[in-house]
Amino acid sequence: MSDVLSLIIAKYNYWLYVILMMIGLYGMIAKNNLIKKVVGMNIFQTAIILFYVSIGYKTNASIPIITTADTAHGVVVRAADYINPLTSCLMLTAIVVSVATFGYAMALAVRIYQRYQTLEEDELRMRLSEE
Amino acid sequence: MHWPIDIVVLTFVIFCAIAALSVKDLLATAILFGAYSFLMCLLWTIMGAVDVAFTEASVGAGVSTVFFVAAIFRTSRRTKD
Amino acid sequence: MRVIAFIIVCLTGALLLYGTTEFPDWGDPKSPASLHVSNYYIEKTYEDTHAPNFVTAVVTDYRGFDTMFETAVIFTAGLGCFLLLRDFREKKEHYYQHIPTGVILHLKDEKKSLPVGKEFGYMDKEWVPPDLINKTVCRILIPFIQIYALYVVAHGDYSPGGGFQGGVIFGSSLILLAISYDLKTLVKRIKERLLGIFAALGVLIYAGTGVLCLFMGGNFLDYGKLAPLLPGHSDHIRAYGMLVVEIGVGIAVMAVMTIIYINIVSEGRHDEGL
Amino acid sequence: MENYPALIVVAPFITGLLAGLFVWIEKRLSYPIVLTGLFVSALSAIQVLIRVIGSGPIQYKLGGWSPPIGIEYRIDLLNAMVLCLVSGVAFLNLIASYKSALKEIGDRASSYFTVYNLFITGLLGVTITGDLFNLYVLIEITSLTSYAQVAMGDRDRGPLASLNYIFIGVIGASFYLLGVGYLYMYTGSLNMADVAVLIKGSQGSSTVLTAFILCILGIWIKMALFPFHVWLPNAYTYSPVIFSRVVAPLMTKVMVYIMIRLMITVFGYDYIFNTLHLSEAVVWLATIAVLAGGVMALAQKNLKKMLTYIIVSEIGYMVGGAWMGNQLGMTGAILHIFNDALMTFALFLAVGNMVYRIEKVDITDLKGLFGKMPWTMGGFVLAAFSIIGVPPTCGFFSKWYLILGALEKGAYHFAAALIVSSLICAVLFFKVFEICFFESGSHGHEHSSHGPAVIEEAPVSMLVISGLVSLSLIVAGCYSGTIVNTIILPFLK
Repeated sequence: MSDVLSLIIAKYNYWLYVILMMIGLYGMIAKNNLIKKVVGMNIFQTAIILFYVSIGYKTNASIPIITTADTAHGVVVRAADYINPLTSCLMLTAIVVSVATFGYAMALAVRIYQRYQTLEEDELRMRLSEE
Repeated sequence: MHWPIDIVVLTFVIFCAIAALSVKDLLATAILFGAYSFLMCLLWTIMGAVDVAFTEASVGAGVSTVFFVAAIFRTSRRTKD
Repeated sequence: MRVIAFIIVCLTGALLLYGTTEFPDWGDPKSPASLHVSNYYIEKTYEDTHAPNFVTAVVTDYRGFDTMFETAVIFTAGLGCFLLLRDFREKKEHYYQHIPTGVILHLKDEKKSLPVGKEFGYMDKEWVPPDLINKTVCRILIPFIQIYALYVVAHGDYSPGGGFQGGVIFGSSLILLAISYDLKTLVKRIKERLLGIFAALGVLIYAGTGVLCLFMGGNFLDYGKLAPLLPGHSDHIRAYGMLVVEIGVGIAVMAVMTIIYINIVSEGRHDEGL
Repeated sequence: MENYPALIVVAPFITGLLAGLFVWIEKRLSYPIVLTGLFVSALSAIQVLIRVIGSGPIQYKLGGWSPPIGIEYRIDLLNAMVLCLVSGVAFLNLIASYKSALKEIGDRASSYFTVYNLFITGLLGVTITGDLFNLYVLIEITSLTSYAQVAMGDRDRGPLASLNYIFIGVIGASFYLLGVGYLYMYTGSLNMADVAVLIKGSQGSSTVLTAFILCILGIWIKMALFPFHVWLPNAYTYSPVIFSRVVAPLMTKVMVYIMIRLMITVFGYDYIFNTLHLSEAVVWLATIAVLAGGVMALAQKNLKKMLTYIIVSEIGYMVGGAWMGNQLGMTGAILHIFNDALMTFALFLAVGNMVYRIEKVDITDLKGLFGKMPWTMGGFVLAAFSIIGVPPTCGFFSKWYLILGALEKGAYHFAAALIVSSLICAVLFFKVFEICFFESGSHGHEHSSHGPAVIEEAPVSMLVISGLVSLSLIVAGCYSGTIVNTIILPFLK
């Protein structure tokens, strides 16, 4: 029993990120409304960010900022005391990319609605085949 | 040991994600999506990635929701799925 | 469609789960991911750059080149929204409110307009402006939000935050102004031209810093070479370089967030919105 | 000078931003600024190519941090060739398409040039970089700028095509990002060369296998290989001419380049062909892609859309060649990157000229075009011959290498598919030629009886470059031996 529990604790973060990613991907492919698709896209991207942040986590480690007390007395910085800063850095970039895509996709949705008065994909397809 | 908090928040995150995708009112989706982002930000704070969490709080729960509501204001709340 | 989606999703999920089987435990400090490069960042950042926040140091210095393009991504999104939605045609109808009496006037002639001031006020067709309490609270809040945003930008290398977050907060304070009053107030205060210039200028500050480093004889974005140009102790020169770059990012992000909001909410006409 | 590698990417970037600034101050300046940037970039790329041929790969440390701590540029022969190609095509296209951009985009053109330059920056950066995550960021720049540009074409269909492109593009880029994450999990590094060293001997690792599949899948989606191609035709058809002229030759080829880079530099020949044995399956997939692209092209009524399906088919060529697992196939694939970029560029230049004059390019609209636009059609014919693979043009030689590679490996189905696809292309183009040549134009009937048709050519700037590029197809064909011997074979060694 304790083996199973420790396995779950060790891995559930990765499992749940996969589930979250599947939800996002499903929303992106199967949903009919364009804005819902955009939401699915964003969930998909945040799931990836969750994955990266999970990689960077270390147990019993602090946030990646040196306190002034450490720097003042020339204490040697131990790597195990701080979480991995690299993944955080990468994910800052990824968040920025995702918000840029989100904003632009919303603008596109507004533009499409202006033209076709609908955001449902099947209705759009019907309108297109009529023309 | 953060894992009990972590697992509770993760479960909430997944509920929010499913709810945001299945609600039939887009304004509700916007709010649920904001909640999702905020819970995600909480999760990352627990894991110590404060910068990422800060960004997500200001972007995901803040500006994204505003863009979302603005887009709904200009399109429609109605959706079939 | 749903069936296909379900199959694709399940296949992807299975692949990803298969990939995780050999992962080290979550939070294992000895996993390869936290040993190779990241240790260098943790142990040497303070020596190299004198910035206590590792993440900011990695973002703007070690991997500053990524961040430059990240800012460019944001800039592109803003420019894309502008190019896609901006509509320079004036709307034909105008609504005004006669302030002393509260009567709403509807002007159908596009050429005529009423003097907006003490007597007449703008009215939006689709959105009733919020009431006095909202306006007052937001008016009090906005300066503090902006000061906080500036703090976040300036203290990027000491505490969580940095140019991007500060820029977003500043941008959202402007958006709050537009929501609590109306869009015209914002557009009148901050001209579109100014926002456009800010957006490009912010990214240019970043790229220009890099080019300056080229001229000083270093590699692109090698802030260490800027020592003769900046005051202060030469140990801190990289931290100063980061600050300059963060300010650039902040300016660009602030402008772009506002541009995107204004264009989406008014369908590019910049007249009325939420 | 030491800083040429940085200049290749930074020059178009900074000039693009400056143009974005000057849009609000003095609109007329933005075009010359953008043009200068691309010119500087092209010159630096040629300089770098000469230096790489002379003295081997160049390494450039950004920010002065040595890899794997910082980001590095690593330029070898393959990189340098693709860099020259991208910057050259971008520069020529900006000159050639200036008038058409003004006509099509109107007063927004001056801000449009900023997006154009950022797009080129993205492509150049993707090509030059030696860092896996930097590659992702630059892929996103290319994607976001393409979404923006696609939406600016056709007012009705453009935005929808762009939104669909966003969905698929995001899936592709995210898969790639996930793949990088798995690689990072296994190695702890992001630098390509460093990762390659660290994953040596990881034959059985499920993490590396997943990373490999995800990266390649992501790039395939971005590249529009056959089952993932659905976004491409609409996105390229409804975009403005200036963009379709540059995206059709460059985007897919740069993605193919990334695939080859990942295969050779990061994962290594040994891992892909000796451990995984994926070669067979992928070559079959490529075969299907080649045939499917051709067949779908046959069904199209719009000339521009037909050409986009031919691109889908050409992607199959390159993927098949690269996955053949022998030197001949890889040589063919790399040579085809170069040749196909030129061929597609020439084709789209010609089509752009047609669009400039006759607006709609359904195949039935092309009646009597030989009389009306003889020079444009001359370029078009030359490019079409090259796509079909008629000997003196360059298209023949890369196909030749691909077929030789397929025969050496015994992949007869792929060789057959190549020949069938050539036949399909021949049928397609001769159908177009027939309409253009023999059927008289809609208002041509008054001219056809008395004397020759009125010539209404595109502007000189468009025509000259279109002609030059078409002629360069023959030149490239004649010198393809030189390209193979000085660039591709030394690279593969």
